[in-house]
Amino acid sequence: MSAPITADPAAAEPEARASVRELHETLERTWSDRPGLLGWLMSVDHKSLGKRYVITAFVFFLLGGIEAAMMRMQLARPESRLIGPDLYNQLFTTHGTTMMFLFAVPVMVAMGLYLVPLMIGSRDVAFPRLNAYGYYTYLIGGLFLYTAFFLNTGPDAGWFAYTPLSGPEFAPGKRVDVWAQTITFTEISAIIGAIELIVTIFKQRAPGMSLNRMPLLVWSMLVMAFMILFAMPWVAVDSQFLAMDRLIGTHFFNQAEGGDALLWQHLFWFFGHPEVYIIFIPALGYVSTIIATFTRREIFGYPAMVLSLVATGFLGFGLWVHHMFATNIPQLGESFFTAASAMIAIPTGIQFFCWIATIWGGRPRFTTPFLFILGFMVTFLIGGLSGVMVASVPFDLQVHDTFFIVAHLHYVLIGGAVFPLWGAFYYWFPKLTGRMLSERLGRWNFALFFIGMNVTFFPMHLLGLAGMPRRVYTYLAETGWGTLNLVATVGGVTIAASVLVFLYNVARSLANGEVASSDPWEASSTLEWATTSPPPAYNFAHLPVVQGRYPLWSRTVDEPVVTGLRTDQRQLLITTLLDATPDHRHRTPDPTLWPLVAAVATGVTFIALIFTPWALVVGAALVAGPLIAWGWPKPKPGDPIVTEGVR
Amino acid sequence: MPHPSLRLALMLAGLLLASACQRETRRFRESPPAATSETAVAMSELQPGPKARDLPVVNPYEKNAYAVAEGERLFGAYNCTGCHSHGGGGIGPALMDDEWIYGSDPENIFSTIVEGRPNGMPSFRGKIPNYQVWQLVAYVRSMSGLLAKDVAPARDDHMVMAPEPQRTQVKEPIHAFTPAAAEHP
Amino acid sequence: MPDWLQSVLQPAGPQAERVHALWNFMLAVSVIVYVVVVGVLLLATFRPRHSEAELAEGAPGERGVTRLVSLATAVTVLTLFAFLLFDFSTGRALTSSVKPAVSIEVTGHQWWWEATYYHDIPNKRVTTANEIHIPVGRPVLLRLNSQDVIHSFWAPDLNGKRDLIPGKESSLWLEADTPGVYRGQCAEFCGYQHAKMAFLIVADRPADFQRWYAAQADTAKTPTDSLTSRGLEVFLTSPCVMCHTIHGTPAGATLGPDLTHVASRRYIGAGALPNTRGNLAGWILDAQGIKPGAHMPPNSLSPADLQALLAYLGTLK
Amino acid sequence: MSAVESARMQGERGSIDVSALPETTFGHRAVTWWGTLGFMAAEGTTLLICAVAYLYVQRNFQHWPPAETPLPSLTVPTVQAALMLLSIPVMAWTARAARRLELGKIRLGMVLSAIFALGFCVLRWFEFRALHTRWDSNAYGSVAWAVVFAHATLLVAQLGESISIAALLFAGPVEPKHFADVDDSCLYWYFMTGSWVLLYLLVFISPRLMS
Repeated sequence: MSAPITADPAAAEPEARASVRELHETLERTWSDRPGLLGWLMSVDHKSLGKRYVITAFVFFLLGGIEAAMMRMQLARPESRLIGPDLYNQLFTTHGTTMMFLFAVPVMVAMGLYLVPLMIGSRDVAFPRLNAYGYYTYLIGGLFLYTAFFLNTGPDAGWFAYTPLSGPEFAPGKRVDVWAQTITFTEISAIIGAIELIVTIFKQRAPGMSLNRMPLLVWSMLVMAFMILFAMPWVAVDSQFLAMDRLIGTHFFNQAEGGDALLWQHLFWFFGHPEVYIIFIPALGYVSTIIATFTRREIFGYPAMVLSLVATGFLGFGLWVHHMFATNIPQLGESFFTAASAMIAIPTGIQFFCWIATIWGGRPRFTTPFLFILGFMVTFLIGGLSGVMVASVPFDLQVHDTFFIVAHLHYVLIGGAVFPLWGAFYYWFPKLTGRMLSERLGRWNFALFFIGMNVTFFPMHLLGLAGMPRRVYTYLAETGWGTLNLVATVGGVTIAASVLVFLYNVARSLANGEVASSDPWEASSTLEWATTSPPPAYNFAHLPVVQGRYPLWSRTVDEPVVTGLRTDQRQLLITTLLDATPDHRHRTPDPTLWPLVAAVATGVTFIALIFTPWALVVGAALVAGPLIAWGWPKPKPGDPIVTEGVR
Repeated sequence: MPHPSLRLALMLAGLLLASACQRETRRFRESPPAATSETAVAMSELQPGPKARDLPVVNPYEKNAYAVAEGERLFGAYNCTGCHSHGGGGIGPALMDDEWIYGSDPENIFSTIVEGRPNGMPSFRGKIPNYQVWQLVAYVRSMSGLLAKDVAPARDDHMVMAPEPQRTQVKEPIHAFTPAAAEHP
Repeated sequence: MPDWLQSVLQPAGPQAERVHALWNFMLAVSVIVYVVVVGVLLLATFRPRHSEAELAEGAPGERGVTRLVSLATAVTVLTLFAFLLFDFSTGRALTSSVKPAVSIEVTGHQWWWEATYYHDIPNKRVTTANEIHIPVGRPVLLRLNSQDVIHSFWAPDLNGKRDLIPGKESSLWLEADTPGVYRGQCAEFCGYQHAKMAFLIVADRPADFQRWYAAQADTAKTPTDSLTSRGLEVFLTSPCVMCHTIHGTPAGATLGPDLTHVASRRYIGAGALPNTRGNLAGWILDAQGIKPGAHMPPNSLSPADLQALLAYLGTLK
Repeated sequence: MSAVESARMQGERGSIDVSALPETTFGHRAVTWWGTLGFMAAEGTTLLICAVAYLYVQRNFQHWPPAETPLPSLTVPTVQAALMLLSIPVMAWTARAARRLELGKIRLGMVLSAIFALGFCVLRWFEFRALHTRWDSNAYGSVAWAVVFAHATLLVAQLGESISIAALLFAGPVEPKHFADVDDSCLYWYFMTGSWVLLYLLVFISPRLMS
């Protein structure tokens, strides 16, 4: 399409060129991290943090995958003695916890934290230091879970940790406490990420990017952020109740003293169901972005798409009881939640139809990202349909807590989130690294993953109908479940192979992959493709001005840009909420070590809380110090200082 | 020769591993702890050869949360609560205080359970497998705060009868005084 | 499709049959929806468009597409509505309020099932474990409780599942059309042996059921020969007596399954092993090797004692 | 887009010059204000959940509070609530001063807020005693403590913030943005006090209406 907005030194006249180069150097000096390890630890740049976030999440994805593989090995044969019940329970609990709390949500938030500022034409997120704190908290939480796991203290009550099985009487030791605190870590980081995204999207969009011109991905990130903000606290409080029951003898879930085991389930699923949409909605954003690029068409029905996202966000909060149909709840309640669960299929359906219409009208290019999107539509649809089935109470009472549900949820989460995510990896990898991934290996990756996924999980539908419950470490030969389980295990091996292909592809590309231009896909429509790959520390030399929903498509030759931001200090342009007109300039903080220190202090506190309640008192003091240091101003010469009697 | 800080890290890791594993292992297939003859305490002062104190018996379960929890379950299951209530005592003496008629050492409690004691405490010889007796011993000692807090059980899912062992104050165990000493104070 | 040990797809009772019909309906509709949507998707993706002309001519105008998308949405809504109607009618049909022919109290334990048949005459009351007999063709009401953690009672051939939540009694209707043995197992994760917490529902003809009930209500027969009486002594002097009941003997503990008529049952260890002499011996000596984590301790019995015990237990028909 | 147009007028050709725009703003214009709002949303949800748990557990009791537990006493909590309502105008005054960039006044204001917050924390200690039950005596005790404790964390956080901002205003180099911080701190203050009034009605008044 047209040249990148970043003023290109080669372009202008000599003196202009000199001034441009000078501009780049000043901005570089102002925005880049300090050199060395310390500089790396001090970084508050949304790109370097975002990259670490994505990589960390992906590593946890691999760990969760290894646990899954071990479970598949155990279940491949009836009466297998490979893994005993004790380890198996730890495996499936850690697998679920990892995939939901350490991979799925964080990776979506991470992609948002990396992409959103670029897509809306800003230079960083709203609170860079908080962003660093959020990342380190998440990292410590994940390391904590796995350290515990390798110390044979892996949680073993299921990722849903139903009381009383997870309570003090039936779960001795510290395993469940480890789970509860891991949740707390990840909740904190997720909520921080959500606030970052909301404020960044509300206040930092490039001039002209009014709400009705926001890219669909940014919309989906916004909806996800709001869902996190209002859903995550539920499980955070719930897990703290559990921790208190176990540590200081409270009775939240002790029936004998007036507590209630169902209170746990209500609080957990009031988070747990929105969780699914928190994972799914950003994926919808990737799909829209990738389809637009590779069909060279604007996504059909922008208003319908946005409204569907928002509707999904709201409906997501109205379904939690359909996880509890087996627990004697009143008929009326059941009917309501059945209807709600069925209704949520409508907005998703609308988006499907809009995508199909878009593809119809365009000329698709079958790149790896696009293949993964097709894979998404073909597999996710199965999960969606089985989802409508289990919304029915009588049918759910048959398949609830069976392998049918295992199949359903993996079709929804892998089909609905991992396929688009993988497409997104291939699509934005050049932007993150400046190098292309191999298309040939990409096709292998896709083919193996697509086949493996379906071979693994489709038989599980039948296993569930054939009476195989979830979370069993083995089964009798005469149940007749052996063959299908073996097939599923073979599929699991195929998935593993595809993951290896991906890892090899990444390594190969980083070593000597083809160098990516600023817009390697030619015809990308969003602003991140208007700057170099990888983007400079300051994202854009001149902040762009937006004149349409697909800014790079509607760009004119004398595209206006933003000037007048200070280049010698980190300054962001803040615009108005609705139509993004320039409002003021915001000084954003420099790199610092304090968020990391504060995160470590937080970590120490939470871990100590497993052993003694007094850790709360000590920890509060411990965390306060770094927080104050973090906020304490260190003005540079020339910064305005207020003195007595200022007006 | 690894870097000192590395060595320190390794040592710490090892320490953690040891403690955590002792606390968290679930050993389902139990062989009774070694060196624990059913009568760990001699009934007579006399012994052949020179007089020697018999070695204190180590109860491996006292560092294992699962085993102590099992002890708690069995304490209810075998109806110890019938006489001792939930440690508060009733027909039988209280177990959550620091008064020990027959001593607070593991082997004393073991033989109390296996052999029984005069005035009411029945003998469970042959009725309770040795390893379960040792689990009971660990739990009984936890009730008077003689076990580490991170191993001792927390509250159970019943009405509150007594503060859970996890939060009982640790008291100096009073050691066994022999029947002989008891007769001539 | 193989003949499963337990399956939603081979209903043997009115409740399961209704759900099976619902499933068939939903499956059919879903397959149609899937084929249509994916078909259109593939067509949209691979339709020939070599020239701009073809590209343009194949693509309906803005308004045309809008109309199509709205139409598709409307169809979606209608389909969902059909789902809901069928679902609600099924749900209503399942909530019957007839008087139960038999009412059984089922208690979940880690990791076995206790079933108690109440009777107006106290000593006609029957307690058994892991094998529930019901009269065929009669509505049976199960009253479900749990002693420890949450379990879930599920016999797929007969009806959906219902959670057993400690302190909250729930209930479940069952009815079997044909005599036979229907397997079920715990469906809510409940700890180490969740996998081996199965039960059998045996649907007898009313006459057979009465006969079975009478036999179960009886106390254990007193040992006749020296071997079996020795077996009883072994039982009473070993850890067995601490957990198990045998009516008609001093053994009256209720931690483990009631063994008064253990020999009449098809399985031991909650569906873990067929009830043969050899399996029973293995179970008594080393239950942990078969169900790690279960509450049955290993027992070190002398061969003679073991044989005597097995002989005695064998008489408890 | 009018603002863009006008901005373009003053700027060089084909660009928007923003150098004239202010660097410090208040209220919904400032990002920090939105950040504060975000945390208020998350913490507000947390308080809501504790309240939900309180009401949910209630259904398991015939008597509320349970038979042998006395009603929570009213004196301290009422004083607390009154004091909080009293503090609101003070903080409103501080916020106005902050928006007028009056350093002297906001110094006074933040000192007052620190004193208030300290008082709240002390009173909170006695409020726990006023519940006349322990967190581990039964579910009623647990939820009652949970609600009061959850809100106590807000008090402690605010205390820390008030003290450090006050310290900054006296000791540290004061930058214009700190006026906005004071303004946000006041916003948080309204949330903190307002939410307590509701929780006070729930924990200390509603049991009376029930029994």
